[in-house]
Amino acid sequence: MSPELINLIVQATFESLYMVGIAALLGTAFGLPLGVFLATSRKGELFAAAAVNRVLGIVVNATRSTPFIILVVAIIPFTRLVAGTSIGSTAAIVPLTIASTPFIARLVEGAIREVDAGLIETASSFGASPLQIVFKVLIPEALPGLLLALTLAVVSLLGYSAMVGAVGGGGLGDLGIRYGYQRFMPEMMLAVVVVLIALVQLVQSAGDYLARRVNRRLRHR
Amino acid sequence: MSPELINLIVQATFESLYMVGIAALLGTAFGLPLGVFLATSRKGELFAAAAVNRVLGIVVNATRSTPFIILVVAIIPFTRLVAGTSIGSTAAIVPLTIASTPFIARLVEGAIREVDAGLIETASSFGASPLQIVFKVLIPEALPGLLLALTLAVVSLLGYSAMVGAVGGGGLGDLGIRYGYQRFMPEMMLAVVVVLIALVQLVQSAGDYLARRVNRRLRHR
Amino acid sequence: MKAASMNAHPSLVIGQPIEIRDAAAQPEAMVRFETVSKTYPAYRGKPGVVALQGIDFAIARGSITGVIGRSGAGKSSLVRLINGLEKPTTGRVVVDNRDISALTGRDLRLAQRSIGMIFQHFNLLSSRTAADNIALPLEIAGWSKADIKTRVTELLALVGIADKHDRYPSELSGGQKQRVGIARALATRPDVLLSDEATSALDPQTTRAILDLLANINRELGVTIVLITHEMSVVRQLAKEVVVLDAGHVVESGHVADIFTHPKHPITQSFLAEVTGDSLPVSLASRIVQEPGSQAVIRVQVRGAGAGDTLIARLARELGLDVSLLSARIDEIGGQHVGSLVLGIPGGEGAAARTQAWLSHHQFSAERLGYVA
Amino acid sequence: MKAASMNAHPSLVIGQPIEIRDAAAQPEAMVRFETVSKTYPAYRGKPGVVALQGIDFAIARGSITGVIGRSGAGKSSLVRLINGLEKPTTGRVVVDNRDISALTGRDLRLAQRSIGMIFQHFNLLSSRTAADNIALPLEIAGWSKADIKTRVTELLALVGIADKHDRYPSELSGGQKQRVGIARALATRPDVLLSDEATSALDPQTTRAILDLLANINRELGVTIVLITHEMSVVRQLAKEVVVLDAGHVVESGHVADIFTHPKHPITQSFLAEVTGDSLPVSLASRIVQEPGSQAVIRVQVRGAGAGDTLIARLARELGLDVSLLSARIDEIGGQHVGSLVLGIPGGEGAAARTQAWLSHHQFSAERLGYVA
Amino acid sequence: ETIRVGVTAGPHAEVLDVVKKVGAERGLDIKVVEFTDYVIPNQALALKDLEANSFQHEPYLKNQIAKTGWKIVKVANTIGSPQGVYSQKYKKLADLPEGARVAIANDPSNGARGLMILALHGLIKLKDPNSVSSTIADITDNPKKLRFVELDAAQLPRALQDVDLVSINNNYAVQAGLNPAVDAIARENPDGPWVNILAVREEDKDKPWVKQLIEAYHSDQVKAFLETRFKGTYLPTW
Ligand SMILES: Nc1ncnc2c1ncn2[C@@H]1O[C@H](COP(=O)(O)OP(=O)(O)OP(=O)(O)O)[C@@H](O)[C@H]1O
Ligand SMILES: Nc1ncnc2c1ncn2[C@@H]1O[C@H](COP(=O)(O)OP(=O)(O)OP(=O)(O)O)[C@@H](O)[C@H]1O
Ligand SMILES: [Mg+2]
Ligand SMILES: [Mg+2]
Repeated sequence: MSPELINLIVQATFESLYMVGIAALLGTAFGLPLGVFLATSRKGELFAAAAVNRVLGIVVNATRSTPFIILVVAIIPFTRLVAGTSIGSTAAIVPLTIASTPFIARLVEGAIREVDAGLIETASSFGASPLQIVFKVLIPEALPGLLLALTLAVVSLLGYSAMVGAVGGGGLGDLGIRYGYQRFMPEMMLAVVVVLIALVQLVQSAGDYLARRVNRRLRHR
Repeated sequence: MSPELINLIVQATFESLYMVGIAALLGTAFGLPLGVFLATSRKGELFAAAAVNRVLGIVVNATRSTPFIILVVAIIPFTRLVAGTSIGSTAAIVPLTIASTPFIARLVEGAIREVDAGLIETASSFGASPLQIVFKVLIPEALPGLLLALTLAVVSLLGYSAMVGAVGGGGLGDLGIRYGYQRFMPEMMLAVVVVLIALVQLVQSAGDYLARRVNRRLRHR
Repeated sequence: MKAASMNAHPSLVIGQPIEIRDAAAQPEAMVRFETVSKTYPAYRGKPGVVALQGIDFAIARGSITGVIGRSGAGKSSLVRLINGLEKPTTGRVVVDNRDISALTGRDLRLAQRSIGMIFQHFNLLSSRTAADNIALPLEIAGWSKADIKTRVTELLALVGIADKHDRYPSELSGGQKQRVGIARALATRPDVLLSDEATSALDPQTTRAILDLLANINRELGVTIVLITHEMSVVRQLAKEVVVLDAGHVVESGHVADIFTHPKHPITQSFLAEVTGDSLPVSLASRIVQEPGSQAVIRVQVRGAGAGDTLIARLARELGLDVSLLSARIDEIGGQHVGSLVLGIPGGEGAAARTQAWLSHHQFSAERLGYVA
Repeated sequence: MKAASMNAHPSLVIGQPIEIRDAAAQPEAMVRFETVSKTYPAYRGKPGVVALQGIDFAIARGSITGVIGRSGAGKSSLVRLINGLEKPTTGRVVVDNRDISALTGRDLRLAQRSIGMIFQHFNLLSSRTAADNIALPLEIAGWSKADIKTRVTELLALVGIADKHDRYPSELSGGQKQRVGIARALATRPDVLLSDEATSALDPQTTRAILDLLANINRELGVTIVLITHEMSVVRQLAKEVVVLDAGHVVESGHVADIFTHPKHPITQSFLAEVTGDSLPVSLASRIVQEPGSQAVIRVQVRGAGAGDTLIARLARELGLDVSLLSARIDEIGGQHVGSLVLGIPGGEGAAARTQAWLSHHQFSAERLGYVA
Repeated sequence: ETIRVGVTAGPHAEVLDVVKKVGAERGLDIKVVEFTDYVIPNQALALKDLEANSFQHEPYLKNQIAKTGWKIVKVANTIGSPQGVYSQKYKKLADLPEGARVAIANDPSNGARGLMILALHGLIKLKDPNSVSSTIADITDNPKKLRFVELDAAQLPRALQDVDLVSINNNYAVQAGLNPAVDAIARENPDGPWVNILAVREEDKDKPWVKQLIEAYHSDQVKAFLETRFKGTYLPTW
């Protein structure tokens, strides 16, 4: 493979890492509280606010159901507002974040719902406030599940990021599609896929390792 | 909106339901056992087969990290073998299934890992075979989590299905992209998104309801 | 709230406005159940379960109250009402003059912070070490890191698992987990301590140490203690009051001594049987026959102060019999002697008849069980 | 495996090839520990925990063996080795002549099917009703639907929760959950029953019913029972053999009567204290003073058959004293009298001294505790 | 016998819908298969999942054939339309400042087409100004130091606000409400190589239905449709 192509791959890798990294951070920053809220705000639950829960649920579903490329277009004005432009890697972070937030929120919701209700009860019997319960019980107890969920989300984001080529976002997926697929350069396609696999493998292994490391439930299964 | 356009939407809705429905069924049929195996085959676990676990993990990661459109193209020979053709809704089910299987597998893995190890121990102390443990303990105990995971997967599949326009798959997402995005018809885009939101809302509510219904852990949280 | 105990409660100083009430106006009761009932609702064709009904009694400030009753009687439901974990279906539960069943939000939380609970199923956080589990209520109450550290170290030692400081619950034995739960409930020095079978997983020695600990904090800090237990020895050693639950109703309640010397309800009597030895040791029971043998077996109930003290000595001296003691269980409960003696009377039918006459003359409740060879 | 018990074990008929061995060649032991040790490995700077060390003893076929020891002594680890839930770090555990620690796969599973276990933490499936939880081992053993239904109904009634048939664990009280766990362990009529504190959450009456049940299946089906318990009354009522664990070592083992009449290890003695009343009732203890009072208080140990039967009568008659019985706990354990009497001796210092002389002359172990007013 | 014709969304699809009607009147059964991708229609044709396709211009087809060896041939011209470049900020190319940002399509042929317009008007020099597969890497001289971004073809009209100059395919320009004849600040030569074509498998090129299909396409009805629908943006090239 020519040095230029290798250069392209290196650059695309950095673009991917940049977009996915920041989108994952932001998606987690928004998705984690959203997911926790979704998991704890039904009737009779910790933050009981059934109406808000329903509305947020619909918003999350709406965001999740909009095809990514349509989402990209629909939020262009917002992207301009935030990123100053609607094209390029930085701009691509906006739709990536918006797409990953509800996804992460649903994953987080699932993980939080697995926490033993008896523990929530215990903490509230000590007079813990809902926020204390979230930070001292729900998140720590769900941590292994949360880490696996985030791993899943980051890997999915890498997939999503292949679509931001539409707005000039660049990145590995876009490179693979443009060169490997559209220009019929199988070696490029292969190279991109190999790098992607390596990245995903890295993310997954790190996620698995951390999830196991923080799992105190039983060590000798 | 003209009757033809409404007709288009109705037809696309059926295509979406067809593709996503079958892909979800097949994805679950393959992803569930795969996920269970991933969750139970590390060293010292139920099906302890660390090497197979690692290989399958890499295959799953590889599939997950390949951009969808590249995946579609890469498996065309296989698609033709299975579906007799590489284009159209039926053919689109093949890549959709292949993309959703590893995704569902990872979600299932997460849900299964949440099952209390003490229960696995209990069943094995009764001399339960690994398969009995899977069917009598792991799946029933993880059922609420599994249902939420499947809900998440179906919703994601609806998102993926928007990309099968590449192979003439049709469906709502494709309609939205073709008319709304490529033909610049915002009212079509809106109509499609509304139908999609309704569908997702339905899937999500059904999933939530079932997950709650099968959750016996505590009813008065 | 007693002013005396206030200083010992940093949690309260931090978390709760100090209310100083007129001592005269201060009512006796720390916990008052007012016509409380609790029904777990019916669903999908399964009928509702009435766990408690017509509950109406008070628990005095600074008392130690034992709650006994058969499995499923409603004991856990009862104490869970006290700290607001369950809301009563009808009636009110008043704790420290506040209707806890009506409190919500911050008010409820502040009220709960002065109530510690030891859970039947431990409920330890799997993600926290023994030490950090104990620290949880302290963190919630807003203690400083340094204070928490000191207090946790002290508590771990108090319950005898100082070496398990850094171990997660999955690395602890059943009794060790239970002790973490106990230490956690004591951590904030609550005004009320609810204990749902706190010593069920502990060996007798550790149980005694824990009971001494509880007696201590009751004596020294005036903590009101409500303890559910199946072990009558726990009630005997610790409780001053006892509440007997059966099928959701309070069937008897009052001073331990009164209840134990004059048990009225069959449930209470059956509980007492364990303490008083009304049930014969198996090996003795299996030796008792109905055909005449070398000794007649007579069981004598002993209830009340001094009553049975000199029974054997007087039988021996007044009837000239070498009475043998086949089985005995006499305890002092609240200053009263409670128990039963199983006597072996040699000398054939005549001696046995004379003994029974003597006993009934002296108003002992006695019963002829048969003979041993 | 005894041919007699075979018919009663449909699980074995279905799941396991019947081995008929020469009766003469059949060894006594159902479970044999051979120089077993169990260490939970060190990790991340935390040292390993030696839970068991140098364990070497056998449990006879058809026996009921009590395992006692303080919290953390290694009891749960010990029984979990028997059904292969833990693998020994060193040594072998031989169950029914098969080295269970070496079995894997199908062989292990078949061996496990004839071992029932009642877990300390119940371990019920939250997704199954009480009935379905009990059905689990039957399904695993391949019973037919109809047989399962009959057996489950029978078991639910046996443990007294027939009305909880369709309830999920989250709707059961602590004791009800425990009874589901007991019924589940009995379901397949195992050859060996391991019980990790099976009655800790049960009231005395229910406990007695469960213990009767266990005694029954031991007597009628020859089931070998190993039970961990903290309640000495359970050991007393049920066990024929006892193993005393301390800090991972077997410090004493043998017939209950032998161990209880001649406890050698301090741990055993401290356990016995509870049974024999060596520890005084609190209210009595608080009344004992060292300044002379109306009665001298002397505690007499009673150990062995018949030894202390007539003690009080003889003291009364031979020394002419109205000896009063302040506290007593005498039980028959394995046909031996074990216990202690706390006597009040009126008549001042002289009478007390004479009593002590008489007691030591008759080889009673006695101790002067003080006086009561 | 049904003739499956692959098209891409937009004018090609719309025209084929008309062709289908015409064909139906003449006894030719046409099924229109719409794609959102530019690679699959050729691949599907080569793999016999289609009988014909109508979405590409000849340079694109040649490029694909060169890479893949597919046995596909052009059998007729279809529609053509000189493509333009647009700007919201500048009235003519000469006004473009140094370092201006230029958006072109991210697929090879449309990307090259955009570059060729710029080369035609002297903004850049290409290694081979006639190559229909030029990429950014083939720019040999870029005096204004233009900065390029490559976007999805359909995304280009939406980027008008974000960059200084955008090269937009006519189909997307029209649908985004632009009129290439009026709004473009520079256009291709009308006789360029970019005429769209109808393609079939080589083995089929002499089959009778091919002739029928071409005739249906080249019918008056289609011509009329083009005039009313596209008003001169798309012209019949037959
Ligand atoms: N997984 C583990 N990792 C580390 N240490 C452990 C683990 N499991 C048990 N231990 C330790 O091993 C020792 C023995 O534990 P075990 O559960 O056998 O005690 P036990 O006799 O059953 O006590 P209890 O009566 O309290 O249930 C304890 O000190 C315990 O802390
Ligand atoms: N969530 C629930 N839904 C339905 N019934 C319940 C629920 N919780 C408890 N019960 C029932 O209410 C009754 C009282 O339960 P509770 O837990 O108070 O009993 P308990 O006296 O604590 O018994 P134990 O000594 O066995 O723990 C029981 O019959 C139980 O089955
Ligand atoms: Mg209870
Ligand atoms: Mg234990």
